[in-house]
Amino acid sequence: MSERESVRVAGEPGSIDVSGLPSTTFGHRTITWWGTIGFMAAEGMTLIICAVAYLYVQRNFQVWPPRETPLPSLTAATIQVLLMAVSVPVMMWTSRAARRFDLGGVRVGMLTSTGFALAFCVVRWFELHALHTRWDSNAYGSTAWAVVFAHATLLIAQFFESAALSALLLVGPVEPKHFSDVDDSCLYWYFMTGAWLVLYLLVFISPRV
Amino acid sequence: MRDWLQSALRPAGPEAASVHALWEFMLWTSVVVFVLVLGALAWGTLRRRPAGADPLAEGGPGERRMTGAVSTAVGATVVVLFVFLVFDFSTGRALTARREAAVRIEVTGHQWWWEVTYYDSIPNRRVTTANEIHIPVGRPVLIRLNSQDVIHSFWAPDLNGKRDLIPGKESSLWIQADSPGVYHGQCAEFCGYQHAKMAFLVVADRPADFARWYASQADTARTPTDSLTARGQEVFLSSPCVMCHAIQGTPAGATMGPDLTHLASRRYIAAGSLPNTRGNLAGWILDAQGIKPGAHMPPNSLTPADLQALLAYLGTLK
Amino acid sequence: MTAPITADPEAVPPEARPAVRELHDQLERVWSDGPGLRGWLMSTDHKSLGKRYVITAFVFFLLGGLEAAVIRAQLARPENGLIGPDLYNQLFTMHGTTMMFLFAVPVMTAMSLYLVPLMIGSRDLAFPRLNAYGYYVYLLGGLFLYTSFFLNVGPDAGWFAYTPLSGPAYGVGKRVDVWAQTITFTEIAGIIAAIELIVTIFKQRAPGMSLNRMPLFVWSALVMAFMILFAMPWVAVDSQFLAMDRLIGTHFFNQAEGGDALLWQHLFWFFGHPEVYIIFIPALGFVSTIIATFTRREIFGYPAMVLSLVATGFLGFGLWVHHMFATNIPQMGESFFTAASAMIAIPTGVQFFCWIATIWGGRPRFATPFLFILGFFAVFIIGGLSGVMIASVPFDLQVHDTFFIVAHLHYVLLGGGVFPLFAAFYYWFPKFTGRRLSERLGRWNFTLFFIGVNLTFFPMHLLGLHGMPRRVYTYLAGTGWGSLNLLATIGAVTIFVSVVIFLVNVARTLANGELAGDDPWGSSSTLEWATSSPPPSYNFAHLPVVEGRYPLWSRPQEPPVVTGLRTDQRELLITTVLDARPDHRHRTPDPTIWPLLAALTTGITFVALVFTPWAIVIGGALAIGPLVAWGWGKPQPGDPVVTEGVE
Amino acid sequence: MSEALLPGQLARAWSADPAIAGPLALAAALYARGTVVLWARAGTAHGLRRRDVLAFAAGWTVLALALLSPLHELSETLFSAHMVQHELLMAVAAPLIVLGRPLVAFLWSMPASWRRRAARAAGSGRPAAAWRALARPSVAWLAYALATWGWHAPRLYDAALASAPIHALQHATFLATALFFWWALLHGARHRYGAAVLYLFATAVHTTALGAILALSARPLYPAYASTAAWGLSPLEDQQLAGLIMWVPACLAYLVAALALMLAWMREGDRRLPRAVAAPASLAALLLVVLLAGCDREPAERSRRELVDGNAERGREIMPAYGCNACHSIPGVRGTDARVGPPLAGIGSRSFIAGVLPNQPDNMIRWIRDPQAVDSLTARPNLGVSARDARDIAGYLYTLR
Repeated sequence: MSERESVRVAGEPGSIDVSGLPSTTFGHRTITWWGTIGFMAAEGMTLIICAVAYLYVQRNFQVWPPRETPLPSLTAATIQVLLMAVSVPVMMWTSRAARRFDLGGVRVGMLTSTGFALAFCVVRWFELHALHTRWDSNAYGSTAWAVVFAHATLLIAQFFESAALSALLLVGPVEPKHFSDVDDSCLYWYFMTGAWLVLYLLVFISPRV
Repeated sequence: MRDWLQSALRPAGPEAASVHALWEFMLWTSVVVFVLVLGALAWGTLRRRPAGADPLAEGGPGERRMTGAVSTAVGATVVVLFVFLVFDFSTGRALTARREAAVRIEVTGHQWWWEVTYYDSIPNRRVTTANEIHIPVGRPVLIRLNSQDVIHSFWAPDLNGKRDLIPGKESSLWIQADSPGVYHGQCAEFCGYQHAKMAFLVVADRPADFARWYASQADTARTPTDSLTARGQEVFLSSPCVMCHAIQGTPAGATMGPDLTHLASRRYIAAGSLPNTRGNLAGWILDAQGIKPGAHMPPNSLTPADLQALLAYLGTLK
Repeated sequence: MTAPITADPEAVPPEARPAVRELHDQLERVWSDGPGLRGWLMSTDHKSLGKRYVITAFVFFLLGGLEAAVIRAQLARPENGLIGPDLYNQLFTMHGTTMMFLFAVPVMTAMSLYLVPLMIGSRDLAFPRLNAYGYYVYLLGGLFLYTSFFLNVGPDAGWFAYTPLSGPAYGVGKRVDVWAQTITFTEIAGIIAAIELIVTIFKQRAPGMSLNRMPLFVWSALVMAFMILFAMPWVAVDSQFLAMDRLIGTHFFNQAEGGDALLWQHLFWFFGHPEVYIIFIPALGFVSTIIATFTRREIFGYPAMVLSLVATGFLGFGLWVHHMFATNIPQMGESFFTAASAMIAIPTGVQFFCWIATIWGGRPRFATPFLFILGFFAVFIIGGLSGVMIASVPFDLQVHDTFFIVAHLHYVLLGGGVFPLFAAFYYWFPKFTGRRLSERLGRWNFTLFFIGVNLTFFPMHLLGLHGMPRRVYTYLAGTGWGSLNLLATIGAVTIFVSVVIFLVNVARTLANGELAGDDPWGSSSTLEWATSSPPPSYNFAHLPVVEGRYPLWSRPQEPPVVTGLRTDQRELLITTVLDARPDHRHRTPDPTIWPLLAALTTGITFVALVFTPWAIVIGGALAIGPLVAWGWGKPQPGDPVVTEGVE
Repeated sequence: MSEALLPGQLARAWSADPAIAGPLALAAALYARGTVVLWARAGTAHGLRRRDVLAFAAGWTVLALALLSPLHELSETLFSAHMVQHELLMAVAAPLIVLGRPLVAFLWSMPASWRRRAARAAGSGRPAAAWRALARPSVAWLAYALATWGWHAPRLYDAALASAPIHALQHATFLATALFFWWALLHGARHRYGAAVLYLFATAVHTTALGAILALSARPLYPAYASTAAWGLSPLEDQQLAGLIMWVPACLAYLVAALALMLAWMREGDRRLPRAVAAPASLAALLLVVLLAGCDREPAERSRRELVDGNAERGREIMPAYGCNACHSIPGVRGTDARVGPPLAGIGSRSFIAGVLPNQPDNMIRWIRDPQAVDSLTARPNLGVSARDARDIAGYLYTLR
């Protein structure tokens, strides 16, 4: 409220002076938040399309997964889900630290997130093995790999983003806008983990139902 | 009026006729809509305007009249679309009504020719031919469609619309011809190099003619009766021809290319692209690539004498 | 002191001129591209890049047109031997791919990227560096496709690349791989443009420009951007599936291993149908803008127009199956799909009737842009009516994949895309360059184009009905198709001449055309005409404050403006989504070379992906450098820096 | 699993299952009583507009037809009929009922003391906070999507068909998530019309995907629907029809709702502008007259018109004279730290006045002038505010958002 009140009326009727407006804000007021949402929409569509392919080719199989292909193992994928569940509160805490301009807090938060993202990537390796099929075995293998691998690109991208942001926050110079970047990174994190929950249900659980 | 080889506007069977009726309705409706809309546009553009009126002024009775006019036009659009849907729906039902098939034919698409097999409950009465489909006049015929390689589309516009041949997914289509004649058709889905030269014929015969044709096709090939044709058969069987083609009644039984058992009875060779004459056949055997680049038929080098004998032999395969 | 929107010293009283000149110099120092080739390569200005984008897309239009000319020459008479099936198949694939992926969508996004910030009263797009990256990725994609074509590795499986013809078993060589990767390039560029436009339109409108006051072109750019965002990933993923089937042996489309050839078609057309509206909807925006200017009347039924745009965008996603009527879709579905397809005629009809009402109530002026709009009406209605016809399944099964469809789609795309686009070129050319195109040549351009389009494509309706399939490199003399084809070829020559006249017009105008002035049409309503022609690097000396839907028509003597944005660094004003209240000031980054370098590494990756899957790893490693450098940036003097603790 | 229903038995297949008819009748009775009480208190068509009542009546009728008509029996035999039933519940009845603002009516159907207690419980403390956290469009969207997809898993669907309690649970889940979804879009997400349009689009996309999967499947997925022959359909055709119903007509319902919200969004922008130019929305209103009936959730146009002559500045100045600030803290009015009555910050965007009246200008003026007429037990005194003063005060209060 207070910033908005600082929009003053200038000389001419209707003219406004914006020099009192802030230059760093958070959340949906910023354009980077909207840009992040845009990329999330495009990447979310990508994941949906992989899921659609997975569901579509089922029509060509009598049993799913196909004969002589075991069900995917649950251990690695479930560990991944739990790991992600643990990471979300950390990122919520980081987001709050960013909004307080707490440099120490966001440093800790982003370093932790780098560690989490790296762990996700490592567990993802085991998840791919846990599918018990190969991308070139049959259409089941191709589509299941497509779903899991498409989501892996999100994890890898997030790892590099977290690592780069951590380095920037440690080395500097740190500008106020970087706190907003950290906040947006947290938003992306929620999307990434939420998307995996749905895909986990699809690839690892739905063949069992 | 031009003499078209094949045309959707010259229906020769009930299926094509019902689509043609739908087309005429849509055409005249569209003409009326087009004239009305462009007429309104022309009137709105060219009409005299009162001098000095301020075009930026909004509201007023003119605005209300326009609202009425635009709403009426939108309402009319909805009504026209509804009538269109009703007509379309009844046409669609007519086309898919279940019937008793007089003949069942399996058509398999290949790059770039059509394999045609007549279904019969007695296996050795099944007939295989290529690129030329005979049907009895006035009887519904069920065509079952499949493909060996890529997607093709079966289309004889005088008889019915088209249907895709998708590998591994069988589909079907009804055709019926009301009068005897030869109807041309063509592949309508881009299928590679020689998509342009993948035509076929549908020959509608009187029932007696059809029965006679069918009986002759069910026979094996004639055995050579003179030395020239005997030599021709020998050439055929000792050349690469046997790698791809079959002639029933001889050891040649490959199924890569069209079955040649009754080659001489067909009107065209090379999937509708060449009339079946001795000269065309010779050129086709020697250098198919010159006529239909990319076709799977390789060039063959034969001595002149062998070629004559082969042509003579193939000419006997009625 | 008076605060002008333009920085034209002539426009203010003499005593204020030195101050205005000083403001102009200051803003120019901060916002201009920088000198020389370096400045040119580093540019992130939406106008510089927008112009490059438009010109590049237009070059591809010419190339695609030349391909079409060769196709028409080959088909001019039966059994013509000008080119063989191999080159022919490459040519029509290149023509389709070029026109759809390298011309139609990019030119529409390019026009939007140039015009939207000016129309909504902002200084630049939301993410200028990303915009530069998007343009270079698009350029590299086009160069890649054409290099391959000239090396005789041009794609030959059609712009739709149906499997299995395009799959590993039948699409031999690297041709289809080239196509698949080109698609990925252009999709990335398209999605980036979409995000730019959505964020810019939502967050950077001038104070007072609530959603309800947005120019209709901005609305159409917004709807287009949303459609791109939701449609383009489909074809990008689809083409990647295809590339993987070909490169690493996956089985997405391999029926033998449980894949499905129809999956390709579903995914492709889920994109392919909205694609048509992605081209068509911004063109509707051009039409509304130009009609308002040349009738001097506000567009009748603004809310209905906006809702129609949104409804069209919505419905565009529900119709993809009507491209697949011949593939044995469930018989049950036919009437549903027909009804859904026909329904799109309703929002289109609403817009047409509103435009006619607008013209009826206004005072038309027959300048070249308006002529092209009238041409749009005549040509597009034919395409729209034949579109309703082919929504009918029984009729579509007769004309599907014939020249009837070729006629229909060209009537729709030329009528609904290219006619409005030519109108837009003529209309905004003075804004782009400061000079006006010749009206005399413009009339010739229009007349020949109108005649040429109808001469070329109208006979094709008949050809299709008389049984001529698409994508055939030749036909027999006995088919009876010769004379209509000859007529179509003559029409193509006419179009060619018309486009040459356009090029001459552009060349002559650039050399010594009539100077335009800020607002050459005298009755424009949107904000881009409030600044000089061509606009200065910073667009507006002071951002305008908007008080109505047609801000230039209701402008007081001294229009209200925004003051207080910094002039010593690049700053944008961010406003709220709904009612455009000023919210905060955003420091936007300076020009840089990194987007270009990042685009190059992306390009290397995609090209290498044709040969090896390891390209992802190599390309990823290469890209890290430019991407980090792009984001890192060092603060300029005057930027706040945070040390330990609170700000 | 019951016997297959034959075409000849259709007309007699009405159901009067008390477990369904009872709650339906109760809902209708409560709504009717609430409307009567409210209108008696606040004046006819106040608090609940006529279009609200119409929307509820229409939604209730559709719901009753879907659950009690032969469609219900048929849905045990035909998958497509079952799909029609579900879409009627989720895409037709649910939005109409939500438009009817049933909570307002139900609240008014209670005795006065319950009403106050319910309003207090809903308006404060933990439950309210939890509800606010949960009642987001994103959560509602997800719940709706999960219910739609989850129940179509063949095993769950077959379980529902085999057992009446599971079937009831299925319908309850569908109706509840649908009501939640539409409530979050139409009432919950105040000032988030744009997001609501996108959520509707996303819903249309995912239901299209599910419908397409059903319509294009190569084999029947639900073995329970095996005896469809009497209706001229093979089980596969029946399934195709069901998929198509979910695909095309149901998505049109989302489209209509999205367009209505879009229009409301645009109008909202104007309403919030200080110097708004009236939009000639007549044509759109004409085209959309059907879908707009009841969609105009805040009477935005009317409230603005009525408040134009409410002089907000004067309202602010006269409030101390009436002593408003003796009990309420009012932003912009000096010396108001009182905690007797609720603070008035943000009153312009609250849903209810005095916990009972929908926050609409005429209600606000009524409450300012004669509180006891609204709620006989209220402690707020009648201050004898003149009509003009009440309008001006309301004008000022509506600036407090």
